[in-house]
Amino acid sequence: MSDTAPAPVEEVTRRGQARKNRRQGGVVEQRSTLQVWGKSALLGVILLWCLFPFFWLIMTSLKIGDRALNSPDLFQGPFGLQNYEAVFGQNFHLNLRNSFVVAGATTIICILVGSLTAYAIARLPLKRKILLLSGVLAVSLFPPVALVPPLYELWRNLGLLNTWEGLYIPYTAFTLPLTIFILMTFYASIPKDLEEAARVDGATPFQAFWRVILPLAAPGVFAAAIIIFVLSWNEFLLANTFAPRNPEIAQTVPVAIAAFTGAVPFQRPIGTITAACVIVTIPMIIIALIFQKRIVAGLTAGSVKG
Amino acid sequence: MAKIEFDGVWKRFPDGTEAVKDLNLQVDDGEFVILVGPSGCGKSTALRMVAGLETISEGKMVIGDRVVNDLSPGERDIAMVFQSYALYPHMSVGDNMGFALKMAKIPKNEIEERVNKAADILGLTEYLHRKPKALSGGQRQRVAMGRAIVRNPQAFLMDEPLSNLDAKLRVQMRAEIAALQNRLGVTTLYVTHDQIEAMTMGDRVAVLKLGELQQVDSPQALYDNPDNLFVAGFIGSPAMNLAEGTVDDVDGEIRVKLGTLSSLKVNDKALERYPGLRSRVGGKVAVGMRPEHFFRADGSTPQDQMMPERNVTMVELLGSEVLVHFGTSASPIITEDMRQAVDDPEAFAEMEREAREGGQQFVSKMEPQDAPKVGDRVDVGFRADQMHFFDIETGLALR
Amino acid sequence: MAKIEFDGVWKRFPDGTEAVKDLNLQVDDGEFVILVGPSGCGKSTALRMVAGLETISEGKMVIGDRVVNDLSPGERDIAMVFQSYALYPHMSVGDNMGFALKMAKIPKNEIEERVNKAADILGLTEYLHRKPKALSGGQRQRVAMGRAIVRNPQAFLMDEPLSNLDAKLRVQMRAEIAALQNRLGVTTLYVTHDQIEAMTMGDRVAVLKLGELQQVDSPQALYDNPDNLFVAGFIGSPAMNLAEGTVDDVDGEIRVKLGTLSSLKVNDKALERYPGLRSRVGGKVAVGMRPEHFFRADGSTPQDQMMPERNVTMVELLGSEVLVHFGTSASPIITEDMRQAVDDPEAFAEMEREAREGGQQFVSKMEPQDAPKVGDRVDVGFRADQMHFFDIETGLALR
Amino acid sequence: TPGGDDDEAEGGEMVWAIGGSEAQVGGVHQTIAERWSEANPDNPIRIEILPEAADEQREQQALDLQAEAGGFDVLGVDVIWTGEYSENEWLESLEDIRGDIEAVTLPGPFETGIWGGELWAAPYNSNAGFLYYRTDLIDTPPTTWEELCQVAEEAGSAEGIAGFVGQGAQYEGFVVNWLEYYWGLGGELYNEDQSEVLFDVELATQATEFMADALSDCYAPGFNTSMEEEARNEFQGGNAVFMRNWPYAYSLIQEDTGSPANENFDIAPLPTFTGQGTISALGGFNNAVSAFSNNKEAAKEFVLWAATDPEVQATLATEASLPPTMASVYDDLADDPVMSLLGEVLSEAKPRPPAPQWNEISVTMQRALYPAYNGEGDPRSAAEEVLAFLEGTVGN
Amino acid sequence: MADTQIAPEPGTRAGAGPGGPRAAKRKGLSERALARVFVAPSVLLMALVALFPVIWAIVISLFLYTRRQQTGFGGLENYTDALTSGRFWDSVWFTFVFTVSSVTFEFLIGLGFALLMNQAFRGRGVTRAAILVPWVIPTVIAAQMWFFMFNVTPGFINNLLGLGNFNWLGQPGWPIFAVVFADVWKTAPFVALLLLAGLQTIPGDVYESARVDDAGMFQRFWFITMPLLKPAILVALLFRTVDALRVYDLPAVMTQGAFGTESLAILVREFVVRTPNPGFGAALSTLTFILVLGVGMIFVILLGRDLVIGTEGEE
Ligand SMILES: Nc1ncnc2c1ncn2[C@@H]1O[C@H](COP(=O)(O)OP(=O)(O)OP(=O)(O)O)[C@@H](O)[C@H]1O
Ligand SMILES: Nc1ncnc2c1ncn2[C@@H]1O[C@H](COP(=O)(O)OP(=O)(O)OP(=O)(O)O)[C@@H](O)[C@H]1O
Ligand SMILES: [Mg+2]
Ligand SMILES: [Mg+2]
Repeated sequence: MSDTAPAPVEEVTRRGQARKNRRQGGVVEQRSTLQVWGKSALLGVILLWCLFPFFWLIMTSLKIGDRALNSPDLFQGPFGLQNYEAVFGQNFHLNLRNSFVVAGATTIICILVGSLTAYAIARLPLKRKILLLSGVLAVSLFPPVALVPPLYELWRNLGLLNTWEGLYIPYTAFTLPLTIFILMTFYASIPKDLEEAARVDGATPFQAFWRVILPLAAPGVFAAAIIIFVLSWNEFLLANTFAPRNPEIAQTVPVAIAAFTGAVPFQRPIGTITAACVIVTIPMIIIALIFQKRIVAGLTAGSVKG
Repeated sequence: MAKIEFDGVWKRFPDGTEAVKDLNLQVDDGEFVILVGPSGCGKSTALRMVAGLETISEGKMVIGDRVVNDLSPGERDIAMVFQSYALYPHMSVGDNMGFALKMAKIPKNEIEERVNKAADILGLTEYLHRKPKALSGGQRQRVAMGRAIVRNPQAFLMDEPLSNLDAKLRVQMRAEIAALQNRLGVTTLYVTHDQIEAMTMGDRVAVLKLGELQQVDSPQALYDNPDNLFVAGFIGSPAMNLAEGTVDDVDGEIRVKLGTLSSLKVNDKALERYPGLRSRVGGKVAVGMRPEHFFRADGSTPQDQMMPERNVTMVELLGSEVLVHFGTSASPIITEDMRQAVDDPEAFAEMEREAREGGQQFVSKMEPQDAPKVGDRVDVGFRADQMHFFDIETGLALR
Repeated sequence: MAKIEFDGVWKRFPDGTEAVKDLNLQVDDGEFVILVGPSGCGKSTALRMVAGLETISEGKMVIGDRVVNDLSPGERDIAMVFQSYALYPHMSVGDNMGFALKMAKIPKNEIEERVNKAADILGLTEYLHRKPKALSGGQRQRVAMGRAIVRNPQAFLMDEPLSNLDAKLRVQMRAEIAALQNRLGVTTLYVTHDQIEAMTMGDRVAVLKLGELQQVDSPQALYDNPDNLFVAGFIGSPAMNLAEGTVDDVDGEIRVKLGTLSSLKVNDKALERYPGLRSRVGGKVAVGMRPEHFFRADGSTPQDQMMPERNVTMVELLGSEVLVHFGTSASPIITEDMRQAVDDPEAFAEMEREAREGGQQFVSKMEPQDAPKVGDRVDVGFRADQMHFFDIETGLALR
Repeated sequence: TPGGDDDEAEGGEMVWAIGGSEAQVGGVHQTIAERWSEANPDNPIRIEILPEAADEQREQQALDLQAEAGGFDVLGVDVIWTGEYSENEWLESLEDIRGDIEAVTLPGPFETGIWGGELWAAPYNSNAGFLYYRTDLIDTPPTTWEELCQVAEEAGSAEGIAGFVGQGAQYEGFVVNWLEYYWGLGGELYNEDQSEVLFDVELATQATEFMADALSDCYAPGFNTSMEEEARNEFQGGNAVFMRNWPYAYSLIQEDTGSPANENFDIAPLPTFTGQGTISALGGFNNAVSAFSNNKEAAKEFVLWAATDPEVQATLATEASLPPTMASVYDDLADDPVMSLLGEVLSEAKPRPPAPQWNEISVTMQRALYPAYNGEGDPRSAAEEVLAFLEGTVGN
Repeated sequence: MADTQIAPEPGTRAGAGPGGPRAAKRKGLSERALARVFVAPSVLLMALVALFPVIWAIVISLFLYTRRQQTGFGGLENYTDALTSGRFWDSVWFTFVFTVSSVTFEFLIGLGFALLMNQAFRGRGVTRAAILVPWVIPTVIAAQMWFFMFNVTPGFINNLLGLGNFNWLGQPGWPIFAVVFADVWKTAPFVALLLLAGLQTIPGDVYESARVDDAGMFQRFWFITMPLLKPAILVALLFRTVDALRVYDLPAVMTQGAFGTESLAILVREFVVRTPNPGFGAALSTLTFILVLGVGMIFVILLGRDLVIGTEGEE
């Protein structure tokens, strides 16, 4: 197992210091070369585990020709970019747009609305919190496939079919429980004194939350944001029901991918699917890369004594 | 500006701990009251109740002429220095100090001005842009101070605000706080463990014990006329020496006998302050003697004002003065009350042992030039007018 | 048990702050050394370097006879009381205290025994099952203490371990720590801001300023013979009065003149301690006078040992003694050194103003019965043998 | 004829809900829709592309129909959905155009549009299974399953490859494959009008046992997890001697010049157990008119046109290799090996009963027979289970 | 500041009774009211979306259907049917086995990942993103991918491990392994992300304490990290468990429910979509819901004990 002392990256990037000052506060730790190698090897194995299938996706997406695509040999050609061309030949950029809007809106609304609720549950006086939490949790637990028919009916009457709203509203509702739980644990971990200080300083409960608690919960907020974004980006069932067609309107990426067809009936469009998958995975990796920067330790260091 | 009034205030924590019990205390408008008491006696809790950070289990809390039991902290308009500092870790020192002003929508340049001024006072100017985590403990405490003093609130609540500062800075800060409080006339409740702060800064000092208020009075009055054994033992450092004494009437002159050896005269001045002593003749009382009222006796000291040939067991050089510990055969006081005040079973056990053996150590403060050596046998004088007397059971002063 | 040695140790924080500069200090095996210095001078940093919690930027750290620069904290076998306590929030008080023992695979019943004993000493017995967050500030600090004293390590490092305790408890704890250290003979480095702790607890006291070691010596030696202006001003509370004085030779008798009025005799005893003063005749020196060496002059006081008709500007009653502030025309000392020691531009500015105006306030400690009233004009005497002299530029004692 | 409530809505664009690759832009369904729209500018038709998977198509149609939303006018319905849709009253009866259709349509495909004696869906395209075999490894295709299995094993082991691949995973395709054995043994599910169960436990047990045996003999490894594409990949990769698959594989293998099977394969009718004739399950899609359409008349005209216009039907075959349902078209396609074989096979192909319960039946068969052939259950009791279920369906 | 004796609170002074203290009027929202305001949007949103359908589903679960045709009120008949059907219990068993095994491994691996991602080393950002990759791939595609990996055709894993034609998905026992494996691969990063975030909340000075107390790496992990990470662990386990209890895509795509890999969600979908029987489907959904909620409640109560209780109003 590894050590969990907080370790900001900035320090690591100062290369000269890096060797001695491995971690914040510069705790002394001996590192034999053996350990370094061991860790590197472990890292290698983990990356292989995580990335090999993705590598498979990329290789497959570059293959052309029916048999290459179905070959167990990753390096069996011929290779080309035709699959990608085909993907974008199908208005895929519009699907990307829809997914971005829907996942983005879900993330923003979820964080905004969920933060408040989580804060109220973690810190404000409310009665029957456990019951409330259970209720919140319950929302996301009903098998969604059973909710689809009545929701479809409801959405049709509300005119929400084939709209962005029709997607991000339910996404928000179904992701809120997760958001609330994650953020709640975060808020609870922030020393209560801080918020009390803010209240004494004349901040309203909202200001205390907004200016003091939320910034300190950044790691949680950004982790939650990554999760929400990915979940709503990849959601299929509701998207496929409420906006199954028409990239121009609201069809999202996973639905579009599921609608890919081979050249002839029965044929599985592996090439285009993998290409599309690579295309849609990359924005999420970028988002994860950006957001993870905010997942850092020690935000509350130095704030309270005792 | 506003008065603060505790009106029969109780605090019970969910686990049943009663941290504050039926507290009745009025801090007048503009007054500076110091709250002292042993660790864990409920000082912080009381302060936090004023601030609105703890619910009030029972009783009424009044600020100005409003009952504030249900007001949120922000609405009470008080500034507080937290015992734990509670700095905003994501804000620079400057932002920490300016936060309350920002909340109050004070213009930016005024905020800056006030923060700079406070930083000047606190010696934090060069750290204004640092985050709290890159500060030393004392610097953090000063930031916590700064957050309060930039404001101009109805009341200041300060919870051991200088405990982590060095002596020099502390002297300076004491002066600054006093000056500030004077200038603004802000009602102030101040918790401290520092005897000097307690004695010099406040208009009045309130002594708490196990959540119960013992005495509120001006510092000197508290020092000179403690209401009970607890206050007597708590105020003053080193603490008052307390021992069991037998009251005798020798030819109309009241005397107390401590242990087997000494019999000290109680002069009229002392009797004036403790008239109750007369009715105790023949009985036992608790006798209190402050270390600084001992002196190295010489030929001119009357026999009935000294304890002859005391064995010096320890000498502590404090630079400007010397603490001389010497043995006596006086029995220590053991009341339930004391026991609680001591709050330490082992020390208590030792005291009991000493009591059985009939003897305890006294501490005296002497001039360095008078300092004996350990092992010396010296005659120790005591100023007869400075004795204190308490009921041995109730602990109350024999007034 | 083991000695601790700082050998040219530097600490530079990533932002460039030099918290400890070229520290050379040896704490002998079993010795008790107190570290004092103004807030932010690097005391905690030094301690944390011993513990292995901060890397050493330069120099060598030796514990026992091992260079420990690269050893992890655990391998150094030290017990530490953190300034910020750093309690384990999820463990009960008892578990907090027993954790190190558990790590050392001490049998359960022994852990329990040792924890109970420590809890007894610290008055925490009834809180053993509470979590830290339900404790008062002082109780938390005691837990932090307890975590260290249950152990039997190579060295104790204590960072202001008693700062949040009340006077009474502090006295008790001081005694306990001293006894423990004595009994175990554990090398101890102890940071404090409390002058009494500094003066009574340690074998030696080390004074740090802005990361630089100023003087290491026994407490009394430090008090009596400060090496420089900084140490002189820092040790002692209230601080030594420092003023610019002109050295005169009047008929072979050395005198110093402070400001316009007084001219005080320097007697032989003082001259013995500051032989360098002779060579300064006609020049200016820094004169240091401790508050407790003033007294209320009466008819018998020689003219050359007093400052006549001083205006009393403030009287602080401390119970056992009285601080009397009075005006003088003596110019304060302003060296770059002082400026840094003051660490507060405003105070500095005021001092400069005073210097221009040629006058400053002196603080004296008097017996309560001698206390004048504010506004009185009194003759203030000074014990001629107790004067201190320093070079006005370098701040060094004129030895 | 349907009610007059749609009179005022007469005219306007129609929506054709159909899925699969041919519904995509450039697919043959689009071509046909364009052709109709050109000829009928008053009632043009537009395709709403449904997903690839049949279950998804059905689900999306069901949502619209259940809500009586009328979003779709013409529905592309799988041959096995007819009964279910009609029972749900989602479809407009096509009885008034039945004659025109029946006259020109192959009987098998025509039957798939019938439920309860009424025509609900107009045949559009059909499908049937072939036996693909490696011409370089065997000379003539076997005519019985036993023979096939034997040859497959011999040729396969000689070559170091697997014998036979087909659709053996637990899904609808497996039911089709199983039925082809069962029918090949002479079994039946129902009588003509589906009022009586004719399921023969004995034959069913035989069919299952055959599969169970074959699994260890001539079936390729992974047969029991393979669907159409897995089968094709194995065959196309040269790893199998025989393959049961739909016609779509033909052109794909033919185009794959790197494949060992390329140039070295041919197609034949599926064998039976008797060696007589051939039996294949029917696939394909019909077009139905939604009961909630605003434009039923035009929609009916469209489905009629799509089923009976020789040009349309021919286009299906020529442009997309989709087997037409119109008998006459096959005469013109005799030189296309696939189409000519289809013409032959389709006339003997059997539809799965388009009963409303078909999905349940299929699931029951999968759950009973799949474990049985995998050695996880007893074939006879599995067959009895199926029988019991089938009998339950005729009661109501 | 005004020189009045009385608190110069604008707006409240007018009502000040002469002399005696009086209860002050609140201004703005009380904390209690604010708490409600904070909770309201979420609750409304979730109610809008979920309440009607859930109630609808529960109501129709009381009706009998023949396929899509309602045939009358059946009370709890659908439930008794479900509870007496072996198929239901088979899928409960599979779901249970799947959940326990996948969540266990996900937790262990996720925790390992989290600890790794929490280390400081060059390229940490990229590593973090890389570790998340499996999780961002859409489940259906991941399922398809793992089907390709495990299935005999094309047989990547067999190829890689030289296992010939080992039939991972076509013989008893192994399909569960394959499905669990794929799920662990896919969702361990999710656990890792949650735990990583949780690790950031642990104050650094506790580790310093522990180091001084000579707690080794493993001991610090066990005695400090784990207990302080408990809330994050509970949240991660909670959502992983309830998700695993509703697993659909992986078994559906990889095995179609063959070889005892029919999960509850597959069963539900069967009766909602494939062989529609809305009443029975809804009853199955409700049962699933109750089961999942029951398991979820255990976590909620554990969590609540840690986090919520004590902050609750004291009345
Ligand atoms: N992480 C850091 N980065 C930069 N500067 C720091 C950091 N930590 C401490 N310092 C600075 O180093 C100096 C020494 O700090 P240290 O904590 O050792 O002071 P100290 O002597 O313990 O003071 P105090 O009595 O106030 O606790 C201070 O000026 C402080 O501001
Ligand atoms: N949350 C809590 N739950 C239960 N008891 C508590 C809680 N907080 C404090 N206490 C107890 O209440 C008593 C009073 O605590 P308080 O913090 O007011 O003490 P204090 O006078 O400020 O002490 P100190 O000088 O040590 O800071 C203590 O005995 C403490 O253990
Ligand atoms: Mg306190
Ligand atoms: Mg410090």
